[in-house]
Amino acid sequence: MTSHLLWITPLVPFAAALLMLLVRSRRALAAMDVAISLAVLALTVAIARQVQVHGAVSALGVFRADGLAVVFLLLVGLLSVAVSVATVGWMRHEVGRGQMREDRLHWYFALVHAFVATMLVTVLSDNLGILWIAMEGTTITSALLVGFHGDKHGLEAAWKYIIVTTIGISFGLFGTVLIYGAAAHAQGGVLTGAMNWSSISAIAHRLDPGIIRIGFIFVIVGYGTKAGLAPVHMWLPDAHSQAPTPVSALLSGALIKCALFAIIRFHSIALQACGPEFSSGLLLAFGLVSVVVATPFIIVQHDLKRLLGYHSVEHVGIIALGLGFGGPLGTYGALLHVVNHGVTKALVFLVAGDGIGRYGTRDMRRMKGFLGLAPIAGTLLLMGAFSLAGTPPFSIFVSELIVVRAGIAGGRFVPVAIFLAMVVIIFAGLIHHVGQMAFGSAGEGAERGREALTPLLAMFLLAAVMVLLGLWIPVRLDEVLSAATGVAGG
Amino acid sequence: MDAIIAQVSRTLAQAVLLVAAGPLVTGIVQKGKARLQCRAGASVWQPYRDLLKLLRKGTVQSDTASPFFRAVPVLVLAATVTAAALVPVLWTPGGGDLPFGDAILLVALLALARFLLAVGALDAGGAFGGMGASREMTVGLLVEPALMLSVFSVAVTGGTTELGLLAARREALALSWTAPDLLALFAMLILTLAETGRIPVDNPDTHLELTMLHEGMLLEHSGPGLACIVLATHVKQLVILSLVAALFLPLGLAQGWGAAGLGLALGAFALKVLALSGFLVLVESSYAKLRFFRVPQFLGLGFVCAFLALALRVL
Amino acid sequence: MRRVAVWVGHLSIGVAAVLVAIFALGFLTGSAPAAHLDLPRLFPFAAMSLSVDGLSAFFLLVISLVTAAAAMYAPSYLGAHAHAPGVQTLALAAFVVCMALVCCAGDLVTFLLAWECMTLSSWVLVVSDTRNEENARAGLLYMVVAHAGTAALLVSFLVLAERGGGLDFPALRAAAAGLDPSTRTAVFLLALAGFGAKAGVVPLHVWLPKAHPAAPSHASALMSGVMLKVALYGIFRFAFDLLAVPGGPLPASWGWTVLLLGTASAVIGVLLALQQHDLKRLLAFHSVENVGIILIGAGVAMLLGGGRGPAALATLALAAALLHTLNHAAFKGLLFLGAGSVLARTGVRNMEELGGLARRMPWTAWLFFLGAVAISALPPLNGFVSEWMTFQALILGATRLGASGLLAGVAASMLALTGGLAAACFAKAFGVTFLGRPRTAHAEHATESPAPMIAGMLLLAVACVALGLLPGWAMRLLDRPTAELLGGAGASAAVTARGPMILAAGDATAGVGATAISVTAVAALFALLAALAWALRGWPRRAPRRLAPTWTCGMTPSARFDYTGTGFAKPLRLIFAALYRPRREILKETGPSPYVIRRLSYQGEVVDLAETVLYARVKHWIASAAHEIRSYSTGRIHGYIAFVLVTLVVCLLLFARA
Amino acid sequence: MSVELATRLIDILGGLLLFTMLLILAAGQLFRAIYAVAAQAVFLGIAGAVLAAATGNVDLWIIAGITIVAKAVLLPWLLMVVVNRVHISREIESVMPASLTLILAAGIVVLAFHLNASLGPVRQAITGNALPVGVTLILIGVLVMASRRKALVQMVGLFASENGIFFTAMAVSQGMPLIIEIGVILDVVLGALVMGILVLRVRSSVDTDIADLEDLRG
Repeated sequence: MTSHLLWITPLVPFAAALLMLLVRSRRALAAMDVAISLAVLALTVAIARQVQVHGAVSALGVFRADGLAVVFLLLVGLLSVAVSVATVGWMRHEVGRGQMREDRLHWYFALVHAFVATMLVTVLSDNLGILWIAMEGTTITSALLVGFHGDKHGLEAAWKYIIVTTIGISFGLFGTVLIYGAAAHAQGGVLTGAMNWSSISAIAHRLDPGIIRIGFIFVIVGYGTKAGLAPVHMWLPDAHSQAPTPVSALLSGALIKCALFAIIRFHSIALQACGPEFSSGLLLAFGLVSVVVATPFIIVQHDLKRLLGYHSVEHVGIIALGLGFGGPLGTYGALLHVVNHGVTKALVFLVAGDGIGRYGTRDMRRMKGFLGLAPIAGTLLLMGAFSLAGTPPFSIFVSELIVVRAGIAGGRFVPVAIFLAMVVIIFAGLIHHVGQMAFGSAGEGAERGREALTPLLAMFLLAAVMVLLGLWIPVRLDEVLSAATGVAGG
Repeated sequence: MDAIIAQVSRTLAQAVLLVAAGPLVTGIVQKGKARLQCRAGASVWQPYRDLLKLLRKGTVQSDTASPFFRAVPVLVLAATVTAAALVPVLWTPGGGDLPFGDAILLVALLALARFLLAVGALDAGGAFGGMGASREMTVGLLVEPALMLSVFSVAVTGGTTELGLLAARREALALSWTAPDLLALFAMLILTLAETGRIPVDNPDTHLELTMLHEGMLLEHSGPGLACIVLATHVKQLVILSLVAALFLPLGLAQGWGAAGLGLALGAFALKVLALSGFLVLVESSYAKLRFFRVPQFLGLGFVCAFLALALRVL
Repeated sequence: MRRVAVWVGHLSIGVAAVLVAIFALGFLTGSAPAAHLDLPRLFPFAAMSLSVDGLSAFFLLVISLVTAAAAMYAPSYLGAHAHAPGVQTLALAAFVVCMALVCCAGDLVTFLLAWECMTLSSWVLVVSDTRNEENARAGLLYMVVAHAGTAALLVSFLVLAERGGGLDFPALRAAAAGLDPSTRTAVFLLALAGFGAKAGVVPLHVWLPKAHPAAPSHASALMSGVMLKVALYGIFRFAFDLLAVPGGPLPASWGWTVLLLGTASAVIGVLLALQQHDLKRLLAFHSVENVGIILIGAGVAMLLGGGRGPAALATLALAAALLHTLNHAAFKGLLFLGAGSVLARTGVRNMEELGGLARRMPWTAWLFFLGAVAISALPPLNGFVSEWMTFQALILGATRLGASGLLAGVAASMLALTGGLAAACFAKAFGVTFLGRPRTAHAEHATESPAPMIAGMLLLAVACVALGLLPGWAMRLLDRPTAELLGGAGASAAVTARGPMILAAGDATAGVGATAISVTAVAALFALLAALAWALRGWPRRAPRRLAPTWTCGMTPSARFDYTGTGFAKPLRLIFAALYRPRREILKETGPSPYVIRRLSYQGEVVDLAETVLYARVKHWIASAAHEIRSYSTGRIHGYIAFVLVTLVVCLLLFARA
Repeated sequence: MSVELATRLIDILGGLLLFTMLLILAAGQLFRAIYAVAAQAVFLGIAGAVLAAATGNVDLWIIAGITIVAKAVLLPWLLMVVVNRVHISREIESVMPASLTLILAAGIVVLAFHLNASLGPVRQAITGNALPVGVTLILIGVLVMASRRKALVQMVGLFASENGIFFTAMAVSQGMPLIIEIGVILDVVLGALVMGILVLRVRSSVDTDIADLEDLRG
């Protein structure tokens, strides 16, 4: 069933990006930014409804949206709307403080929309080559965004980001080549659409396990670097802490998930090709290492954004653990965690950005009395922190519960024990840092300005989704997730 | 219904008996001590005269005291006399429909009396009241576990902590003493010294502020209030002696209500109390008062004996 | 406007509590079957439901009793002492609702959600004074220990859920039936750790004395009086219901673990409480002690239950534990509200700065005194009744347990020691705070609390006196829980066989040996004799009463002469020095000659061993390990690239071969 | 062009590629490294031509042409522009002792060929030794990036490892679809452009080599 929405959706933000290069006034740019994001969200919802009605839809032989893609599409759409709404108020504040130069605003908005466009192509692409090209596109656009402030730390972060992720992605490309070779060999050299994931996964059980194993290792190390799996995660805290706040929210919320999307695609192939133990075992190993490695850095961290960066590493680890535990339960929990973490991390980054704007410093030890300074943002920060740490009324607890249940169902008690121990230690570290920030009385240096409306609006939107998913998984979302589990579970 | 009335009247009668006999026992002990120290000593009825004198005198009360101070003497006397009603003296109190005479309830009532006394002492607001209260409570809480252990070691044989049933059951054994009984008795005797505030633990005769435990708490009371508390002290001493007698020498408890039976029981009770007060006199005359922070070791000895008694009984 | 909102909020909480109490009473005394209510399917993987049986109804009663009192008490307390009263009212409402939900949760997901929301809402109450950083640290420790407990619970629940297939309690029950002994013990120990962390059992109690005093007093009353009980509900639910061995006794090791933990908690809790000067910290430590006493009762019930000992004794032990739960909720709530009213009127929690309040706050003083007598397990009141039943269970049980009966005997003597220590502690607390001369201006100008606060305290005081004088009727409330958990006849059959006025432990007919007391009769006798003594004192004629200064060796008496709390507890500090490890420093400023002391300052400190040995060391170890690992991450990009390369090569070597 | 001849030619070209890789590893001067990468790109183009002749797939001709234009001419020119603008010392300092990098390179070659041996019949899908050579080029390229201090040398290492990928990609049965190859090359060029901009901006603002910045840590 072909649907032209598939190639229109990424085209809209890309065209908008080019258009924005010509516009100069901040107000117009902000308006366009919000309008385009709303359009993207509408398109993604339309695609989601189409997929639900007709099953997988494809277009131009290169794009394809199935159950799995829909989950990531909705996440990217939702986050781009939230971020663009928040950018309106944030940008006015930043320009006022001189952090952002008026003349380079159009570059900023253009790059953000190009970044969103490349993410959409990544998620929508059926052809694994196109997926790689779009992934490389996201790296380039986001590298420029990370280094947008132009200060020493920003450029250093951008350099590390682009070098390490480009190496990672080139490993991913080599893995794709190997898997493509195996697919071509299995079809006796016939070239009909061998690059498409749908055709490869159709013949996956006939592929030669030896080369798929090497290919998958290249893919998981490659795209794992992009996703921030430990021990190849080190660029992530640098990049996420130096990028402007809305970009950090998009990086942590959406980009990491697209890399995981690619890993899930190859995971479903490897599952059929070399049996469930191999790829699940690798994912489990990487997931556990990520959670363990992130813990010490979270406990003794002083920089707020680096703390959130390391927290992203931990949550990517949890998603990998979910996939590693496998079975319909584990995969369902991992996918739910993708959505939950995307929403929560974006919220906490926006609130952190607001806090850093007020205190003018990133060092948590000097950011005291945030609740007294900005009561609404302070409460949201506490809610976000508790959600990240996995306390029940919020969404992340539900997905962690499912992942742990899958772990115990799979009889893997040691990983579960290690995972829970690390989660408790991270809980202590995170709540300690955030508690220090929220309570006490604010120093005189802090800016007591009124809390801007639009960032609050975006934060309320994200907080609402976070609390809603914590207490109730709507039937429609459940269907989407189950469909995705079917596709990913293999 | 009339059985209950009869039982209550009997209990009240026993309480009156103990209240009357209380000061007499103290008089006998003082007389015994005086005789051992080769001096004549006051007459045996002296405590009664002191009480009457106090009752007639006026009250001098501290200006900072609150209503508690006035309520404490009354409540202390009431608690102690209620405890007196529970101890099997001439007959087993728990016989009728209403069960009286449980050991734990008895110990708890004495603890209530001690608690009220301590609170009263703190109310007057001087240093001595506080010091007396603090030391009395400390000694009290060290005595209680050992007391409980020795009562349990006896209770384990009878399968109940009701003194009446215990006494009846042990009477059937008729003086067949085993090692646990001896150890438990020895522990109880040590604890009796502490509970009644006798020499090794506390000196009842002194008024030197720094050394007195029990007396320290009475410092601020005067007139009828002081009379109530002194009477309560006498009754408490008799209650404890009769508790020891009931647990370890249960002979001569009257079965029926015939005059002969009661007379015999009264005689047996008098003998038992005399023997125990003789023990008190001997200890008071031959030992010196321990330094306060050596008292825990002394009571520790009692605790270990009670523990051994229970261990031998159970194992 | 905000005051009206606060009043309405608390009024609605109070009304709801009364309704729940009526429902619980009706349910406990009636014979309606276990009520079951299916909640809408919030989560696709779990059917959420609520089910109320005897045990949950009893705990609902406990919750509603203290909540009603706290709801009456709170508005006027918040008025004088509030930080964001609106938020506190909401948090209090959420806290109470979550506690009720935990007790009637019918399945795993509802239980865990309600459990953590209870923790979160009580955390909001603890840190409600946002400017005070001490509260934030207390709140943090509280959350971390609670979260670790929940993690343990999660694993134990899910291990059961896996075997049973479903997530609701009947499925868990079925799964537990088929469990092999070692897994069953592992699951029980995990659940015990999880619930113990929340109930404040000794090694995991460190958060309790820090968190409870930080909350506003009515919230502390709820947290100490009720939240600990909800954790104990969990232990009862797991030990007697979910993991019950069908038709056989529970493993002996469980009973002994719970008994020893209970004894340790009781003794260490009260010993540490003795050395506290902060009124609310003292009460919080006492919660640890009373949880210990309840666990002793539960331990004996687990040992004697299921046919290993006589059924009547097991029922007695369980009835003792449950009754003490209700009693503790009543008098601990009363004491915390009393301490709160002192804090509200004087703004000071430290005993050493109070004194002489009895004359200025008569109502609070008398009610606090009543609570003190109750908690010290002294006869006329309810503390004594449940402790007496626990004693009987221990002693009569000891005869049944053969050689290990000695351990039960020692536990009984430790219980007696705890009773004594509690009496000493509250003599100090009541005496130093309310009696003697006011030591500071705060105490000097204190006035009586407003009527609603007194009303709240009065409700709990009446509950204490009623439970103390008429325990027979309370036994009827315990019928259903004890019958459901241990099978056999309910509590009233075992304990009030000889009529409601008499408490009989064990039954003479079955040759088990029996002790009986009639607390009501003894109380009546006590009242009669008190009247007689009062008459005796006033009999000859109205003796003239003269006021004179207290005797202080002739010097003019001042507040400095009064005995301080530290002084009162000094003998015990020396006797139990091994546990306290007391540390003190005395600075002397001497005048011209060394014998003329111009200024003397004393600074003493008692250490909570569990905190220093266990927590400080673990925290230090984790922090140093973290610093160690963090030092490895140099900022150099070559390190980053090298890691990518090494990871790839290692994976290829390890995983590539077939 | 018969298949055996093509396979032998590919093996020879594979050997030459490995040789150029060792040149980069041993290069002391920046210019030598850049010329080595250019040479590597030329050999890659020739391999593309050989495969195009062997399989008769027209797309491979186009790909070979684009590879030579983009990789052999455009990228080295870009690097030279950056080097002249940046006027830093042309020396290549190393983070690890030189002997260690050579031992590691040898280890990588052994690993690659061992992996290739463990593969089953699927080896025929990739003509000749393209697979092990590709793996070797990638890993040594990354090794160069990890061991050399300067940013520019890291860019050279990156292009070398991407050449390895291309060599294997072209050798896969009929080669990758055209648009994919063009897209990949376009991305590589764009990436190089952005890296060049970053290096120049740091050089102008802070005047230290971007690879030496190490403030973001812990």
